[in-house]
Amino acid sequence: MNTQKIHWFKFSSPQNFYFLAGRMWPWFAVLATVLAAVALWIGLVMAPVDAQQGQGYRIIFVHVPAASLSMFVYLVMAGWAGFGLAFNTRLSGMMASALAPTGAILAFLSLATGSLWGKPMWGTWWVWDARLTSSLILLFLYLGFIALQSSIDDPRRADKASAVLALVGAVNIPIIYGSVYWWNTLHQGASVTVKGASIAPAMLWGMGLMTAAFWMYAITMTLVRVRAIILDRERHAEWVKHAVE
Amino acid sequence: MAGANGVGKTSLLRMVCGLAPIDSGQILWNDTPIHSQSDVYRQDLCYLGHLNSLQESMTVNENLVFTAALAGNAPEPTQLQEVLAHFGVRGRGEQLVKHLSQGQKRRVALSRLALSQARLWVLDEPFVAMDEKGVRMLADLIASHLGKGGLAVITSHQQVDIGTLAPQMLELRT
Amino acid sequence: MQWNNWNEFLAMGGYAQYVWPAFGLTALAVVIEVIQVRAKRREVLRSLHAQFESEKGDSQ
Amino acid sequence: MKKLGLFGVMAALLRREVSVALRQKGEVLTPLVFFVVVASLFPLGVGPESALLLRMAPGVLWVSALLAAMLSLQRLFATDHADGSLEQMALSSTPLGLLVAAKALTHFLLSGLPLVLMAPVLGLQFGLESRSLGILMLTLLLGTPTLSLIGSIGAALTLGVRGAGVLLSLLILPLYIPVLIFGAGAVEADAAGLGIGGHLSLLAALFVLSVFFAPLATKTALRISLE
Repeated sequence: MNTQKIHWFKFSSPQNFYFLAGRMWPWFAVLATVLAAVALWIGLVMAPVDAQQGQGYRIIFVHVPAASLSMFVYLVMAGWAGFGLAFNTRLSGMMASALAPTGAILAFLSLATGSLWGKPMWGTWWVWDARLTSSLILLFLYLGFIALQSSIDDPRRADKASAVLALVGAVNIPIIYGSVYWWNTLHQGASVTVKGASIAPAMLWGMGLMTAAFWMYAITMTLVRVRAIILDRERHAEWVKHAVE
Repeated sequence: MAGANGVGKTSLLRMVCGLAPIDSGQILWNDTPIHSQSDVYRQDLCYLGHLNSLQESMTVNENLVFTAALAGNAPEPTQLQEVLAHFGVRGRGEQLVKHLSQGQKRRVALSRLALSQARLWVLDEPFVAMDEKGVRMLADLIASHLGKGGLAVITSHQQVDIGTLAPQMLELRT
Repeated sequence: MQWNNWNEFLAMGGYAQYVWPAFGLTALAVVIEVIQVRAKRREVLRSLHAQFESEKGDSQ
Repeated sequence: MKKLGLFGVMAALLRREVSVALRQKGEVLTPLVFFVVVASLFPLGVGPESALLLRMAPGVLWVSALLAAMLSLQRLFATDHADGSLEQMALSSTPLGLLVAAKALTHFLLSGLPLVLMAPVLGLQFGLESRSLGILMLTLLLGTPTLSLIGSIGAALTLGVRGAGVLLSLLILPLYIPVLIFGAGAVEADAAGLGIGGHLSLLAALFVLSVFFAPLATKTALRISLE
């Protein structure tokens, strides 16, 4: 128990985490590439055609992973932010700000692919469907976080202020989603649900592997980005000099 | 507390008040860290920073009543008159703050000390922008506060005037 | 295997103009993010080297 | 010297805010004028067809009111921050969360309430019936306090930050969405002959939630800005 504790706190210092992340990210990058290749093969080549949506359904192999992960990354970000506020650890704020751009990109991808899927299915690029609308709002939340972070010069203060924002956002997400879904049903939205009476195993495999690939990708990006942030913030520490040279 | 400009006097005072975070070490009040008893500590604390904390479109009296209220006090009108007279801004009570001169504003801000019942005064450069008479009066006020068992932490870059007053001098250097 | 030849694969059952942009956009986003992250690291390293150089100058 | 209780302190803060605002009348009037101007732009933009205007009215009036209430948010703490009063509040023995709640209350009284009273006049321009006007006022009355409370978080976060005004709107507008949906939805639902009990209780629930959580977040954000 006790040794475990020491172990964790050792890696929570930016210096140790810098080296740990440096050793870890290539593995995640390789995993992401391999998983993505297999998932693409299954999703694009092996999986059977969908009875209702034809070949167009294959968009969900990127849409669903992007949508689910963009949501999850926000929660992880808020988790780091809350941890940083509670225990005043420097690494937490850096992790939160390293996660934000990846989350925003995923939210954007979820929107764009959702819209590309919607055009053949609904006949228009954009429908005020509950899922698309809430992806849009999630993108706004990410942009707000990034904007607040970048407009405060003192990094410690920027971390803390955006941590408060991330927590407020995380508390509000269920309320916002709930209200958007409610609004959508009220207005009899054009939401098309995939009535998967029998989803072929290959479809499930493709989606699951692609989701795993997205995870590994997001972890890789976050680790590499947090390394740059750590170097930037700790620029006056002695170890940075040795690490860089 | 003395030291050149930019040496960190204000930052230290803000730490003493619990406004700024402390990287290492701790600040004790009655043998307890201030962060674990902030409500009690704030009752004993009166802070006066560079800024006067005066709302420009309110009268002098309204301002004094409000800041006293923040400490949980409700001063009588006669008390306000006395205090203002003592600080050389007699009869200005009903004037709007924005119509006062800089020196007068500073005096009004300092007159809050006389209304405060806090034991610990934390004053950042209180002697700045004061004429000789004002300096002497403020020095007397602080001396009587110390005489009553009070405590004051004061910064100044004018060593002379504070030297006669302070039982303890601390000089900050980079 | 769902496809008989390349043309069929590329046509995506008539949905090519939606499916390929979706995958292409995702790939593009990945490429852009990778470039951006590497640029950020390089920029930080450059500014660090500049800082170390100036510190060396100070100590001499 | 007499001693004040918690409510005495909050009342003193309330009195101060109101008397300052009454002396600087622009602070109360500008959002109100903004509300009128924005709401009047919509018919000019979409044409004077009365059926369309009637359908748009609840949404348009709610969005305009929401933007107008946001306009004055930026000043909620800015003056106190600049003159040092905010430090005094943060060092007061009264919990900062309570002071912040009182601040949000004054924002409602000075920005939200005038909008509630002005809304029926604008509603008439859009051809709303008296029953819908009443519901519009009711939902605004229930919703604008929540807007003030959530908005105070944004105001505290953007205190002393570059481009605070635009940033503030980017931060809090997404958080305003549920209030907008239930507020405007109630008026529409009633016009469609549906019950509005659900809308009103959800608006009330949002208010209760924000009363508990918003001052906490605002307080934390203010202490961060003061560091």
